[in-house]
Amino acid sequence: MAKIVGAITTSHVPAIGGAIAKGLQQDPYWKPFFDGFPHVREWLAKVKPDVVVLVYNDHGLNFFLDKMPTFAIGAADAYSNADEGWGIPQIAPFKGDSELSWHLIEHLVKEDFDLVTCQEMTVDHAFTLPMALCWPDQKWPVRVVPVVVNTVQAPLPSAARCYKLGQALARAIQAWPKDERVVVMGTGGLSHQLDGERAGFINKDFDEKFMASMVDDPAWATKYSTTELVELSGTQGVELLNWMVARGTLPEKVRKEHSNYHIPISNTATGLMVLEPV
Amino acid sequence: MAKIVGAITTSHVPAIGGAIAKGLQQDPYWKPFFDGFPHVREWLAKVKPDVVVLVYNDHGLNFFLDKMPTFAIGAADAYSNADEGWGIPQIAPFKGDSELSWHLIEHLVKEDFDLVTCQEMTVDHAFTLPMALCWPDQKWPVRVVPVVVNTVQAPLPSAARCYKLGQALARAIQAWPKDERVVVMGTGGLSHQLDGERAGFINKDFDEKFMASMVDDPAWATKYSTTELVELSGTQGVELLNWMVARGTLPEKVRKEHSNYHIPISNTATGLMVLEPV
Amino acid sequence: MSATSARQPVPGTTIFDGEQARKGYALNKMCYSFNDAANRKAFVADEDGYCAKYGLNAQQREAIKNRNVLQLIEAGGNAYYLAKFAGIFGLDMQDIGAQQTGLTKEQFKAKLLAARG
Amino acid sequence: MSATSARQPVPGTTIFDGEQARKGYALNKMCYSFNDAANRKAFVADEDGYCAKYGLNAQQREAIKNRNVLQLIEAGGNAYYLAKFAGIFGLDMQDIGAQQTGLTKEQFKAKLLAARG
Ligand SMILES: [Fe+3]
Ligand SMILES: [Fe+3]
Repeated sequence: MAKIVGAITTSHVPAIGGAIAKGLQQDPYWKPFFDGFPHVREWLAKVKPDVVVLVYNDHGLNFFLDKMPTFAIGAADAYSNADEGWGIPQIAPFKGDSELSWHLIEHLVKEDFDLVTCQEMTVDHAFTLPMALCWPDQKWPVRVVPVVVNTVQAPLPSAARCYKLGQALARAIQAWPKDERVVVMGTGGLSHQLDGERAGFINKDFDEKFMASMVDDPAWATKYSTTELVELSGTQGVELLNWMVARGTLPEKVRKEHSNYHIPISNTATGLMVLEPV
Repeated sequence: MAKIVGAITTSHVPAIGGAIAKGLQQDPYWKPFFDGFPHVREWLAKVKPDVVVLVYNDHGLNFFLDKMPTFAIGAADAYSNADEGWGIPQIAPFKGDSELSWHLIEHLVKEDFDLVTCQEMTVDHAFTLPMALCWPDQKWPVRVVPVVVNTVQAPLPSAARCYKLGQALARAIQAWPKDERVVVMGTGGLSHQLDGERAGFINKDFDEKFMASMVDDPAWATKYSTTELVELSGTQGVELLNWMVARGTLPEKVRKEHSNYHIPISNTATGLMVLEPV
Repeated sequence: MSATSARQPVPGTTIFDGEQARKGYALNKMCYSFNDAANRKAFVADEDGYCAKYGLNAQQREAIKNRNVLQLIEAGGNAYYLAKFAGIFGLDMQDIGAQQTGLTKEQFKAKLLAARG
Repeated sequence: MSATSARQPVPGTTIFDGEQARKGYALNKMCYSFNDAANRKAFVADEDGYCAKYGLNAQQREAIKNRNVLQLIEAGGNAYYLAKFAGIFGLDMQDIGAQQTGLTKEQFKAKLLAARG
């Protein structure tokens, strides 16, 4: 049976892509952010995942408002990045695992998650950059299953619903009959707001509480409504919903293997965590 | 507050569109089917709906397998029919009610239905033909909200999930602050199978039991899995899921205002019911 | 019971599930394109070229060539998309039903009528 | 409390909900088209024609003309789609942040740094 060996949660700011392309990892502005990742790569080298289930939000590449899913899941054998409009350099394509995707879909629909299934899809920076941070050579040693959460257009799924999706995803992964090692990633956040007079809003206090809750009190954020999460973390800070899904795939008790927090990259407070089931 | 004045459930076979275009309503082949509808129109003239919420399945017009929703809902102010590939005559466009759509979306997402929202969408014969049967002049006296259920690609939502969607839809409609009268339609079925060596399968006994359950025992079909429903009603007979959603919007106790059943139109056993809340 | 029959327990019936959807994606995508009259015309004008453009595999290409619905289903085709292919040839659902059941159209119609009991 | 403030209770913040989505559909659809380099070029070549093609209303047209992010949000624009519009002019998120907050870019960067506490 498959085993979830841990979860990685990280920010996914588009500007990271530019910094990677320009080789700015040791530039003083970028160093505090990129320095969070060597430890993640050591951990990955140790836990040797076969598959990454990556939970993120699409920023208007694969989905538009004519067909805007609450939850979508990839069911393809390959996924490509594409032009998102600002010409950030494209990332190498990914190998999917459509058999595993359909296993997850069967399980999740049976548990009353009303998924959109995508036999063909492009993946945006929220998918590609976390992968490139984990494997800078972009020679992916894993197959991937993308899971997309609507953080773009209210009503968003509640934090509680996202946490439950993670729990169901864990049951589905654990029921996969192949003896494979799975890492779940959740990308986005932490506090940031791109739009409005409140642009530039960052809330270090909330981010610290949220990151602490990821270790000790995983359902903590479920007490907040979407509006409250926007107030606390900013209009794009709600991308932390992707972290909630990833956290839901782990048991109540976890060990924090690693974390990093830095203000700011672009307009964003960046967070990074590696959690292992105990 | 808005009020659900009743539900109409009916088959939606594409060939009906051809018969309407050719004026075959009194042709001996078609008469037993079309004769079911004058009573429906009298009922509609009496209950005078302002809005129709129409639950159906898309047959590959607006959705493809690259983005295949379990449940989708229209959020546009207009919906058009379009070429579905066999050149059946197109039906006049419909006036939507995006404000009501968003009210329903807010309510349903809060109740953990993971909807796809569609600010632009085409509606296929499963939407247009039932409307044309109810209002043959195609001068629609109602606004519409389309609700799409996946009956095309397994895993389908369970009959139980569909019934619950109907119940949540009822709560959402009843919370709409405008003093409007709503009819819910569910289209598709009854037993038929288009594909495979079993093509032409029809199960009158099951259809009769199912239609009886719509009156007296609305959750009856929820005891069957999708596979069992395929076995009992055919690969396309599972379109009865749309009937389950419509039935879920009515209270446990209903009065059967009208029904009709006829074998066959094209390859399909056609059913028609008008139900009123008691 | 084999894995296939556990998954597909209804005789004479292929439920269009993930395994079928994976197998048939290119074929169904081509059939979906037939919503557009210009695409139907392009297919008729150059069937080989059109099938190649959608990347049909040999089994799918053969089934399309044969206009054989059972083969198309075997190759991953979904009934709702295949109907758009059948539409190009003016076939109705009873033609398709007859073809799949090895009956004449009249026999197939009689079979449907017999369901009245 | 007005209906609007009940719906939008966070100061300086417009949550992109159904009401915004309805208002901004044409604008967001145009911005979504800017994923494609050819469309970005077409916009630059003929801004009026491109906006007309997407059916922008007067308020949206004016906001696009002014490259004014607050006006674009007021007109129903969504941050993620508007970012693609901003990309045409090589604006980054800090340029956009500065514009919306009435700060210079340096001041805006300082504001972000101050969040370190
Ligand atoms: Fe983001
Ligand atoms: Fe149908």
